[in-house]
Amino acid sequence: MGSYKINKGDIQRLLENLLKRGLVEGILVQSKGEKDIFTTLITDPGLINTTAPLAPLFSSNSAKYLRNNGFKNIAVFVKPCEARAINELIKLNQIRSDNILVISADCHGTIDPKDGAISEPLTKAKRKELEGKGISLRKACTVCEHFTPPEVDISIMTIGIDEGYILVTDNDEPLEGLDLEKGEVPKGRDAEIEKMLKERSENKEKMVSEIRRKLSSVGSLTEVLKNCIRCDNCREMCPICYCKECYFETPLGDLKTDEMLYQAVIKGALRVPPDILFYHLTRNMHVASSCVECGACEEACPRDLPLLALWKAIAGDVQALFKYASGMKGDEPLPLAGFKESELEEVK
Amino acid sequence: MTKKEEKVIEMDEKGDFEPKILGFLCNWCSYAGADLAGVSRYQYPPNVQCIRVMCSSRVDPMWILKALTDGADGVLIAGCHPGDCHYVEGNYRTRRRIAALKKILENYGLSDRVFLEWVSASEGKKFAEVITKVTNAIKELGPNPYKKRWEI
Amino acid sequence: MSDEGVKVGVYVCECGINISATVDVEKVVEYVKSLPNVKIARHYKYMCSDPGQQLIKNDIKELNIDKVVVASCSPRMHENTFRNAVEEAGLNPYCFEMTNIREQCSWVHKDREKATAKAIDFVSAAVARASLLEPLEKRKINVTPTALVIGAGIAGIQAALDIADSGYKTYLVERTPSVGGRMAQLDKTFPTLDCSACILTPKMVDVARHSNIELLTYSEVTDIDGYVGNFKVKVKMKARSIDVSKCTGCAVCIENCPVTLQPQIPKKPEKAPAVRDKGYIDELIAKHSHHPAPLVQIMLDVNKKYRYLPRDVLEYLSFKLDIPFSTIYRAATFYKAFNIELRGKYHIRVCMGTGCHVRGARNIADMVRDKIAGAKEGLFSLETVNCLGTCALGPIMIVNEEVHGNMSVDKVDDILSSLGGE
Amino acid sequence: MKLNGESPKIGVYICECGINISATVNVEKVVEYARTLPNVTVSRYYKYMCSDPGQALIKKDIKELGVDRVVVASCSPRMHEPTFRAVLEDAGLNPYCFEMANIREHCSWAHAHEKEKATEKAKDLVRMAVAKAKLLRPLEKKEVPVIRTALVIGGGISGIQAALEVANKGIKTYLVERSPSIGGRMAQLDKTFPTLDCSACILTPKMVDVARHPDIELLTYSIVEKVDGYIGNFKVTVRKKARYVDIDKCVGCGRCAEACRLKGRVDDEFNENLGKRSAIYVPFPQAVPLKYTIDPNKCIYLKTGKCGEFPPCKKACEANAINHEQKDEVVELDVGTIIVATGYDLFDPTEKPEYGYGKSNRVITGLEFERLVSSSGPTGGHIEIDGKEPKKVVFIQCVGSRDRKGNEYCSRVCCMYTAKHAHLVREKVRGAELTVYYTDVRAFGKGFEEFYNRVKDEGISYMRRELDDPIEVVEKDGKVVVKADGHPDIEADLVVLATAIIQRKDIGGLAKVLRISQGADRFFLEVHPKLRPMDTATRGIFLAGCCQGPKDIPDTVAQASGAAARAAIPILHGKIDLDPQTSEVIDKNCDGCAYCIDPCPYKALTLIEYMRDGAIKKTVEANEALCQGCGVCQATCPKQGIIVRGFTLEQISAMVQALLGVT
Amino acid sequence: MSDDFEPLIVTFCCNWCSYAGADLAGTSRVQYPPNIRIIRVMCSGMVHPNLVIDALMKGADGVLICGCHPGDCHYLEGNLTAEKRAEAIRLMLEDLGIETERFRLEWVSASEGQRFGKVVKDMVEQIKTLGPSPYRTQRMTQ
Repeated sequence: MGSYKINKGDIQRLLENLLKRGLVEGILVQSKGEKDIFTTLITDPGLINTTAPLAPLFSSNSAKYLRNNGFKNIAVFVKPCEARAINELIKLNQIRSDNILVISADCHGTIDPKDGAISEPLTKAKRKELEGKGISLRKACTVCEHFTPPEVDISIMTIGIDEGYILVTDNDEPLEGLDLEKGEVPKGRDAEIEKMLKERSENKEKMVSEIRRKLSSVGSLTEVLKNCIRCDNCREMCPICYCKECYFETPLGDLKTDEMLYQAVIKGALRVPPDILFYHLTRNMHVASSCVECGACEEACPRDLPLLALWKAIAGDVQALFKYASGMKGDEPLPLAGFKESELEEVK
Repeated sequence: MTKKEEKVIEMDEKGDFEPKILGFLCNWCSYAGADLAGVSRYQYPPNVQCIRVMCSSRVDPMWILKALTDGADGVLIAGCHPGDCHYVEGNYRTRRRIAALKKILENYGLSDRVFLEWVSASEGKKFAEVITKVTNAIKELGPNPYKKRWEI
Repeated sequence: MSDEGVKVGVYVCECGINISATVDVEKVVEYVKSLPNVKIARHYKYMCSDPGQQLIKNDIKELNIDKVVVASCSPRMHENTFRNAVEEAGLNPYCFEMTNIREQCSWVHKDREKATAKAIDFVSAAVARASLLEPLEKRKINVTPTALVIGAGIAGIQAALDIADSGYKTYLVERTPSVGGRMAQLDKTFPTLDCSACILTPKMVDVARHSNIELLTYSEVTDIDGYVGNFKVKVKMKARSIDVSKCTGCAVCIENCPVTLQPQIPKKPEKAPAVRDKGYIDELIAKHSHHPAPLVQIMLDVNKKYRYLPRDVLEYLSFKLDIPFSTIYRAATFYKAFNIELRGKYHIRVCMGTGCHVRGARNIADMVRDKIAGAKEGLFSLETVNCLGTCALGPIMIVNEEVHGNMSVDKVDDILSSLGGE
Repeated sequence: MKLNGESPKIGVYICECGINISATVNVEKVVEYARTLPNVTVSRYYKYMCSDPGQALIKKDIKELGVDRVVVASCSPRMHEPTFRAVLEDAGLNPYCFEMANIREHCSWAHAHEKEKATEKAKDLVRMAVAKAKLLRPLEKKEVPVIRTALVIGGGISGIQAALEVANKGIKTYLVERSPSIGGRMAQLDKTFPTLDCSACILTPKMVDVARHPDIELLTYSIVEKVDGYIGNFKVTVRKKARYVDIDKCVGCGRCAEACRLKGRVDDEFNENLGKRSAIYVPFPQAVPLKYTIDPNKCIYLKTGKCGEFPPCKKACEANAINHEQKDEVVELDVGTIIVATGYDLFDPTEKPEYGYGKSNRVITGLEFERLVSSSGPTGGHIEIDGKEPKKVVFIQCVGSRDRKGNEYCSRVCCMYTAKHAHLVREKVRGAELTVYYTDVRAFGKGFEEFYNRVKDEGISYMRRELDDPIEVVEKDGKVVVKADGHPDIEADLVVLATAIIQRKDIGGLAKVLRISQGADRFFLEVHPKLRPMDTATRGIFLAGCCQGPKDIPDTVAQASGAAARAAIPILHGKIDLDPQTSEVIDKNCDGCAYCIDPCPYKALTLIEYMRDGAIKKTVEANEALCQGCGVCQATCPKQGIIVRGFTLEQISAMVQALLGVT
Repeated sequence: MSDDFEPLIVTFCCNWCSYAGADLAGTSRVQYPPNIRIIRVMCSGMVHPNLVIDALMKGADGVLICGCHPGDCHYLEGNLTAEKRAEAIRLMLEDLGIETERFRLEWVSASEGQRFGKVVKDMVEQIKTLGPSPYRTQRMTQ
């Protein structure tokens, strides 16, 4: 157990060290190409200098690509929402916990990679500068309340640290040979986090109350979902939706046109593609308890459905019901996996 | 009345709304309770169409969502009293699933159409009361808004 | 969507008039004929009777029906009867679906039209399901005819004997070197005062001599896997370092064994345990040293000073006076004069005797508890007692020494508030 | 007594038992002395006769020296008689040509300080043993085949469980139940302690299993009239009482009960006469078999031969299953073993008038309360007396139990079911005041104490009184006042008496038929509470449930499973061997005076007549299977007409003669 | 009576209770006078009255029959039959001029080792007071 004072260079030395000592086969981390920054899988220690681990960019939730991986062992440098997705997938037996070393840093908020290739965390000043250029944070980050790393192998604190960063870990073995300097977590950090949290919560409340109004009546809900073309992108990009064969790909869920007749009889007419509401409700039921609210679904939706707001409301409600914060702790059991003898009297 | 003209019985003669409710009864307790209600000739409204499942925990929430989106006016899940479950803990899991499902449906204004009840094999009278309660509650709520809406 | 090849036979029962009284059976049969996959639909007065079952058997043979639906009473009643009938006709018994249009339809809905509509829904649902039913085979797995009993106390011995007497080989595994268990340690047994050995030894000898019982003593089960009828059990037979076949139990070896195990008596701690106001306590010990039994005197003084007997003081006294702590603790908890928890500034006693009880003493006590919860720490403490000997004035509350008779809930409120509770 | 021609050759073997015998008895002198005794061919001593080398000595002498009688002087025969008999059998000698002399427990250990006297005594004991050994004759164990069926009498929870467990071993089982449906007392219960799960949820699946079990033949509304034979070969006569309904036709639809003229006018025993039923009835809705029965002493047609112009029940029955001319039917069952599970009755509180039972309907028994609170009971589970919910309820414990002058035993279940009743009232009646007059709450079972604490925490006040403190329940303007000595009077709306569990009042008949004995408390007597708690003294008859003593449902089910296991042993074995040391009639001495028949506790002796050379010869016949070898007959017969093999009068008097030095 | 008189008491013990009681006396090392000789019978009800009379007529100084306590009998009521016979035996002994105290019927259960020793001690003392049996012939000397 230890906390160390480090700087940007130390992070790269850590990653390089992991590869050099053969502790891991490869590292999943953001790195800079000619102009742009992409999520990459690096195996050559020589290329570590191109990495930009703290780059505030989010194109998709990289936990999705770690499902059922066959690596001997691998390190990943991920944002808190991705790390939480990994923890959930470990609990859902989709990722093995013994072949993955998770490193995660505080996240001040991310922007879309197409808006710029920034490799430094977006401090307040940086954000002001970007707003000037008309670039704003991704909507998911404006309402994100879990911007500090969950329970991971190595976590890096950037918020509230005056210079450099603080690295905290339970197991010092990966740090061998780096002879990092011990360091204490500064007092000011909590206040700083508190401040950011207050701002984000207010945004979230606004967004949630607005979507609740839209969902509550049939007419407004139709407005929300009517543009959906069942391209199922949101399912593809969601890290938690891991079924090998989704119900909507089975004969019952994926009706051929002539089979739609049987379904159309019920209401006299059938929207094509069918089952729009049923599809979204099913996604809600299966994913709500583990959703990490990373916003990948909304960004993947070609028809701009307000999916982030929807999930903020739905996942927020379900996780609050079971007092469960998805992905925060490794040992906290999944809500629908356990039960208590006497609980939820109000349901019945 | 062949299949083609089969009309969903919507309104009864007096024109007030006759809900169509789907029921899932667990074989060991609530189905036996339903049988006992029958044997003791307790009368209750015919609006609930029951399916026998071996345990209330056998009910997949997706069936409930499919029923609601297809226009069923309500769904009842009936199981054994906690502690009585023939499979020891089935009803405990059902309780959590339905709690999560109802919490989600609250946002869509459909939560009040889903009912979870515990009926034991010797509670014939209670079974009749549960069916009556559910039917009246749905009658007050009115028909399922998605019954005729095909847009989504 | 009718997949060819599936031929469903539907049989609606009238059950005398139990069903036909409120369900229009003909209408149901008529409707069912129009459903996909339905090859034949009939109704009959008593489907569960022999002629009724014969109907099904003939259809299976003549019209080679491969799925059967019976709409009649509860499956909990006749599911097996019809399954056997279907099986006798050569069709797999699991290609059969039953739906209940009696207990859950005709008997509970008097309105004929609605009951019929409901029956139609029941039967259509059953036909839909029947079309998807697949034949299932009951698998039989054979059972190894031996039993394992773990533990050879009286329960294990009796179980092993009864199983072995029934003719089955039985393994009896016992952790200690001998069978007998706890009962062997007993002298007499209630209620007959038989000597425990008179009952146990014959059974122990039987177990040792029984041809069907293999006795594994001084052995432990280390691993069990497999399933009912086919368990694989690993047993570790611990080394006795004695050759069992040679030893006759003459016990000569005991005499010359040097090791004798004495019961361990807990040793006295060398150093005195830490204690508050060590000086004051030593003073007290000295003051009462002349007294033949100084303990109680010292405890009285301690109780007066701290209003209770702190544990560290008692442990210190145990060390200094060389009296076992259990003896001191017994005295501390026995006499009414001592209390082992810190009492409030005002100690409240509420009588729960019968006289006070019937006049609502319980509500008084509850009220006091609420006041204590609200009040400052250490201000009040409550003790419920069995009888304070003043039933006439019940319900009674005594605060330190002051007696308050004919109490009521709001009186409690005034008294305690006046003493500083909000 | 010649064995095979020559005089007997006796081998005497003295054991030193380490030092247990040799420390006091001079073993060499005894061996020397034994050699001088008549017919003794070899006499040895060894440190441990029971050990393998010791046994080898005997086997060698039998093979090489032709020893045909063996006497072992060592410890008590209760310890090693079977061991040494096995040794003889291994060596090819009949195991019953063997006698033991106990010179350890009865000699060396008891006279440790008087060495010469102990040695003298040892010699006497050896001399007596040799005297008896001389007269021993080889005996053969007789084997009797066992019929592969079992009979269970009583269809309550214990009978049902026992029948299911025996049938599940693949053994055909007859279950005979006196009332029209199985289910017994448990069917009358609403909830069961301590888990409060509903009684029907547990019982009905088991009842359905019994009805559908291929190996169980259910005989309801039937009684056992006669039992003959012995273990493995019982011949049981069962009377199937007439239901006046053809059970093959009846489908249990209930239309006849609707149409009956006496509908709602006949007291319903199932509901402890709180509810009403009609003359044609099923005891309760989930009855198994669900077949109707006409109550012969209530049905107008059966009593008067006419019921209106045509009996309405017959008209209403679609399946025309009703047949008023139906007669009782008597069947004969051949069974291997029998399990008695006849259940219990409740103590009649009118025997103690001070409780005021029978004077006011506000004083009821625990079982009546159970019907009141049951959802299938007369009030549909709503607790009410004269239509109103009782606000003040008093429960009185130990009514008829722990009574020095009456039933001194504790009925074990009342404390727990009273706690359950109090909890149910607390749950169903808002603001009820509940008091329990108890002496000692016995919450001894698994989960009982926790349940008792939970009930006390629900504000149910437990008031203690001594067993013999006077208590009185007096009716006063619509209410009942409970006057308990040492406690203030309580004006209650309802008083529930926890009446004792007692043996069935009419059980005497069955006890005689089965020849099983009853204890002082009239419950059936087990052979030994610990050695064989489920066996009766009559071999092949076993006990389960409250007929053996008050117990709760978990204990009853456990005992039923035990009884089923015990009852299956002889059947699974296929044969039982009879101990040859049983009675044998010496035909030439016996003149048929039948003096010995009466004292035989097992009725194993019968008087028979047969023609012998022209004259009627009366003599006694001994049934070897029934006889347990107690020898009372031998000691009664004035003319040595009957003896017990292995303990003949001649052999014992030979021992006495040998002892008193008279050769 | 000379204190060197050593009475000989023929003792019948029932296999299930008193014989086991005698065993227990042995296992618990209860010391009692060596004057009794135990003959094992299946039940106290098996002892024919003639055996008792024979023994006393042939020189036994006393006869002791031990059985199970009433209600304990393995054969239900064997011991009760023995009790009724005891009265008959005492009558016969009176006729034959033999002190009835020379014959005793005692109940000893399987768990009463101590009691068995006491019963034997009492009887030996009592017989010593009565002196040798009038029918005592010169028994075969060992």
